[in-house]
Amino acid sequence: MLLNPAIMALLLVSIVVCSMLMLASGFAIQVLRHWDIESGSERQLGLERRTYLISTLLIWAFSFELMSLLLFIYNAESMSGQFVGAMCATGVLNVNGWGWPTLFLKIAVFFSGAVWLALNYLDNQGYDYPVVKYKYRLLLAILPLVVAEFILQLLYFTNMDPDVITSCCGTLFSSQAEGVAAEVSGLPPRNMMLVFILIGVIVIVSGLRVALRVRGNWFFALLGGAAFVVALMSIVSFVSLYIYEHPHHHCPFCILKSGHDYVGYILYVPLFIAAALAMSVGALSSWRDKPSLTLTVNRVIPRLSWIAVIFFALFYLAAGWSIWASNLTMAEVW
Amino acid sequence: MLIQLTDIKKVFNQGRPNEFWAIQGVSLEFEPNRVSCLKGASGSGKTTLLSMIGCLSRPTSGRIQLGERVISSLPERFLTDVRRHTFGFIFQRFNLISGLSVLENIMLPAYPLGLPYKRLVATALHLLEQFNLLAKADNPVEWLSGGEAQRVAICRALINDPQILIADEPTANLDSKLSYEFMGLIDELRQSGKTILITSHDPEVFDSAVVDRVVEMHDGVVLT
Amino acid sequence: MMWLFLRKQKYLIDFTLSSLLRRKGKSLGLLAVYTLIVFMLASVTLFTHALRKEAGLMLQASPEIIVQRMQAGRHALIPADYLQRIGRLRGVTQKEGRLWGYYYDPAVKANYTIMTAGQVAAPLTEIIIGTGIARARGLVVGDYLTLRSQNGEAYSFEITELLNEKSELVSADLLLMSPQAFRRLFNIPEGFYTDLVLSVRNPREVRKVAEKLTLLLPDTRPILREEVLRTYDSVFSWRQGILFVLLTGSILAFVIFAWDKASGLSAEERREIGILKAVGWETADVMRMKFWEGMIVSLSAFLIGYLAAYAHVFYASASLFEPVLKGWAVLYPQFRLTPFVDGLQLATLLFFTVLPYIVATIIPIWRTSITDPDAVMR
Amino acid sequence: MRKSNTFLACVFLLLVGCIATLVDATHRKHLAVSDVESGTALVRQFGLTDLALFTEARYTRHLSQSDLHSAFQDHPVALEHFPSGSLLLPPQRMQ
Repeated sequence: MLLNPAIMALLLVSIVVCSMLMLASGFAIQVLRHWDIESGSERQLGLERRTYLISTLLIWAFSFELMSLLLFIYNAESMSGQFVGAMCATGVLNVNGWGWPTLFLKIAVFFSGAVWLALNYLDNQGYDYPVVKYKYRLLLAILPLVVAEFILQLLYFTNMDPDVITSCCGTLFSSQAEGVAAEVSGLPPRNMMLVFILIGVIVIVSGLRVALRVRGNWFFALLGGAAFVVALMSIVSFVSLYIYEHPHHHCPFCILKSGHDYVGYILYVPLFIAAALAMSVGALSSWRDKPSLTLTVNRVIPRLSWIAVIFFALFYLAAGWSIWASNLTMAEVW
Repeated sequence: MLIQLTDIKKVFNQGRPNEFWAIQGVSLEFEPNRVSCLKGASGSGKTTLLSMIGCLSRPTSGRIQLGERVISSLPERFLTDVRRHTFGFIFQRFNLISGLSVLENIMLPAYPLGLPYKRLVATALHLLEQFNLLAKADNPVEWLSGGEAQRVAICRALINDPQILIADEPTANLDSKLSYEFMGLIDELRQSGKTILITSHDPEVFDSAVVDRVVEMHDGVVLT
Repeated sequence: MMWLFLRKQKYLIDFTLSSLLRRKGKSLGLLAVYTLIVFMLASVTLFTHALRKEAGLMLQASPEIIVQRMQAGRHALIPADYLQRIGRLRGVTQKEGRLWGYYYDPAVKANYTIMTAGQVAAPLTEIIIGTGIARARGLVVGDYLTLRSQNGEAYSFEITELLNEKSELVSADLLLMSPQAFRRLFNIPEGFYTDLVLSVRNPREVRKVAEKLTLLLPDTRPILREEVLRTYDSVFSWRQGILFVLLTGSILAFVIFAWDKASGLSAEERREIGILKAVGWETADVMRMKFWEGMIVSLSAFLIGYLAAYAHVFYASASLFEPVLKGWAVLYPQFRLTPFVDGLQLATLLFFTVLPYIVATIIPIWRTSITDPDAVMR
Repeated sequence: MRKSNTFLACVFLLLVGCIATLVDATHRKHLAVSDVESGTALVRQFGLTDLALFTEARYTRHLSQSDLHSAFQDHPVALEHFPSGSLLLPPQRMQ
């Protein structure tokens, strides 16, 4: 399956991102070992100049990574015709055991990248590079994620055997099936809906608290992450049912198609942005005590949380609207 | 803005066989609103010293204080910010960028500040008018004569309205008449409230009545 | 805040354009090569994707199951009583025998595909032909076409109809005649067919039917419609892939070119960067400026290349590819592809063209940007 | 005119062109419905299985129907004698 152009593009991106991160990590290790902001020596000057390269490399790497997440899903969608019984992206991801882990890793890399870029921005605002060591240690921690993603993706694509009968979303998500995805769709929609609404209200309230008072930043960051997970589970468990107007169609990807007015984008884009911003708020808030950063942190955090709150609100409105506008009534099913 | 240098040292190629101490412990003070001249043979370290004052490079050790602010330990990222708001530079060979028009050359230092375009153009045209160059605004800089290029370079140095002007061997490529004119312009700038630092080994400059103070350097140390 | 950012970028674009225009020859050369590469890749992508979609749509209507008899590993005629032997399989709604084959016409050195149709008025003398054959032989309705039979006799057929030219992609080389004429021409006895066709209404039962068939008739092989569709799907993406691999060479050459251009700065350019930094540009500003340089080139190349490819594939019928696809074939369908453009194609294209360029220039750009600001004073 | 404005205007025009291709694609898809339908009708009527793109040899013409022992087809992935064959992968089950 390696000769499919989209697959080649995805592998190319992975290789490029991996090598960019390795290069950056190599530099990061040198920075960690020799960094001395007080010194005016040529080595220190060289290291400071390296930080520009590392930042640029990573900004690009993470934006490529974001695009590859989209491409990965598009590609899964478009390959559904080449597998027996795979009617949509879900079926293609199920072709072998590596599909879902790759997707999850890509999402993880997206969020860690967002947090890293936020830290990088912060670091560039302080005249004594206060976050520099922390930031590069974090980079070293992200590297294995990216490498793992590359390996899993490679395994996923090389182990694709177009003749394997894979389950389409219809059978995969029926409540009898096994596996994570099936368990999610088997969750009782009524309880799921309660949790969904509850966490929505809490996350928005706590976001507003951060935005207005700069209080409870970490709480907001954690809630943002939790809200993200709950939102994904809810989309599989009940939101998608309302969009498809079909009581057993749980697929989280088909809502991205034109047949459903691309409503998936209105759900996913705000959700991802909001969650990434909420997590960044948490990462930034721990640097408030650095004298060179207090000003920046106090200026940036409310701004980020406002945007996060707005996007969370957008997501919940979009989800609420698609449920409200749906012709599906779940009364008999529940 | 008072400029204070305390025990400045600068070394190139540290730890290598061709290690070279360009500045070996200089302590100086420059008063605001004066014209000071660093005098000395080439290789005496005057340009290196000037580039450290002008935030173009960082001393290996020592302390540079600009008004209230210590700038000697700032990383390049922040030095640049100080530099573009505080200093204007006039270089030996004018260093205009060929291929760009006079107007574009003058506006260059302001590009990273992101001022509204109309305001920036107005400022630049005002400066050109002041230096009698308005007619040349859209010409490419290659067409300029030496004296005109010099004046364009001054306009460029002034575009961000800096407090301190730094001129490195400004008269090296000018004949004596133009050098004299240049010193006249410097005088005008001083009167408008600028602090001016010049390096030169041209008597036309350091013997000029415009210069308030001459500091002589030799082999990286101050003689007087 | 946002306006400030946008204004900064506009200034950087101003400067970049000035410096690109100053080196017109070099920049235009780069742009031309880049555009050409995008054009080639985009043409391949758009063409194969549209072909794949079109094939998928049209062949959606082809028979669910075709049963071929294999004899010593070769396709052989299938006796009509196999239809009885199949009997009543659950899910099979219709079953019939087909007669079809190839006819090599030495006059134009072309292979025709001969199929049988029931509705010819005068069975032994009339045929319907596809527009490809009509074009190759210069035939119109009312003309006669003579075919030599298996035992050497010549039969003349009157052309009563041409197949709809809109369907040329599937019918260019078709020649339709009655079953009687077909049997006479190829000397095929009654009671034999070329293959059998089964209709299965419920798509979920197709595989089960096929499994039962292989047990019931061990000397046959069933070909399923979904297999055919899947094959075409992968054939076209495979073909697209192989062309991409072939074009990788040119992409690599281009990347090396871009790398070389970005890293081999002339003394003049180096001095310029030095001046910019001395007059107050920060390293990041210089990098952003250089980034815009890449952006201007790659964005223009991508958009122009894509538009040109679109025009080429969907308005000029991919005329550059025709010789390749045509190969040695005499009958080549004339078709205008229906445009199918989707985000995946564009994103893939973007990854193949813009990404290598960006990656190749990051390090050279950084190297340039860290020029010492006091370099101009030395 | 300021250079950046000229450039942005050009990019804007090109982008409009790109969006126009998408509009054009949808438009022509609607126009082509009848064409595709006439093709589909033919396919349904005669049970066609392949596109008439490669007609130089029997097995390239009916790719899905060809058997293992067609002329010159020594090896399923052998490089083809026909130009079009070099572009086509043999059918899946023959590999």
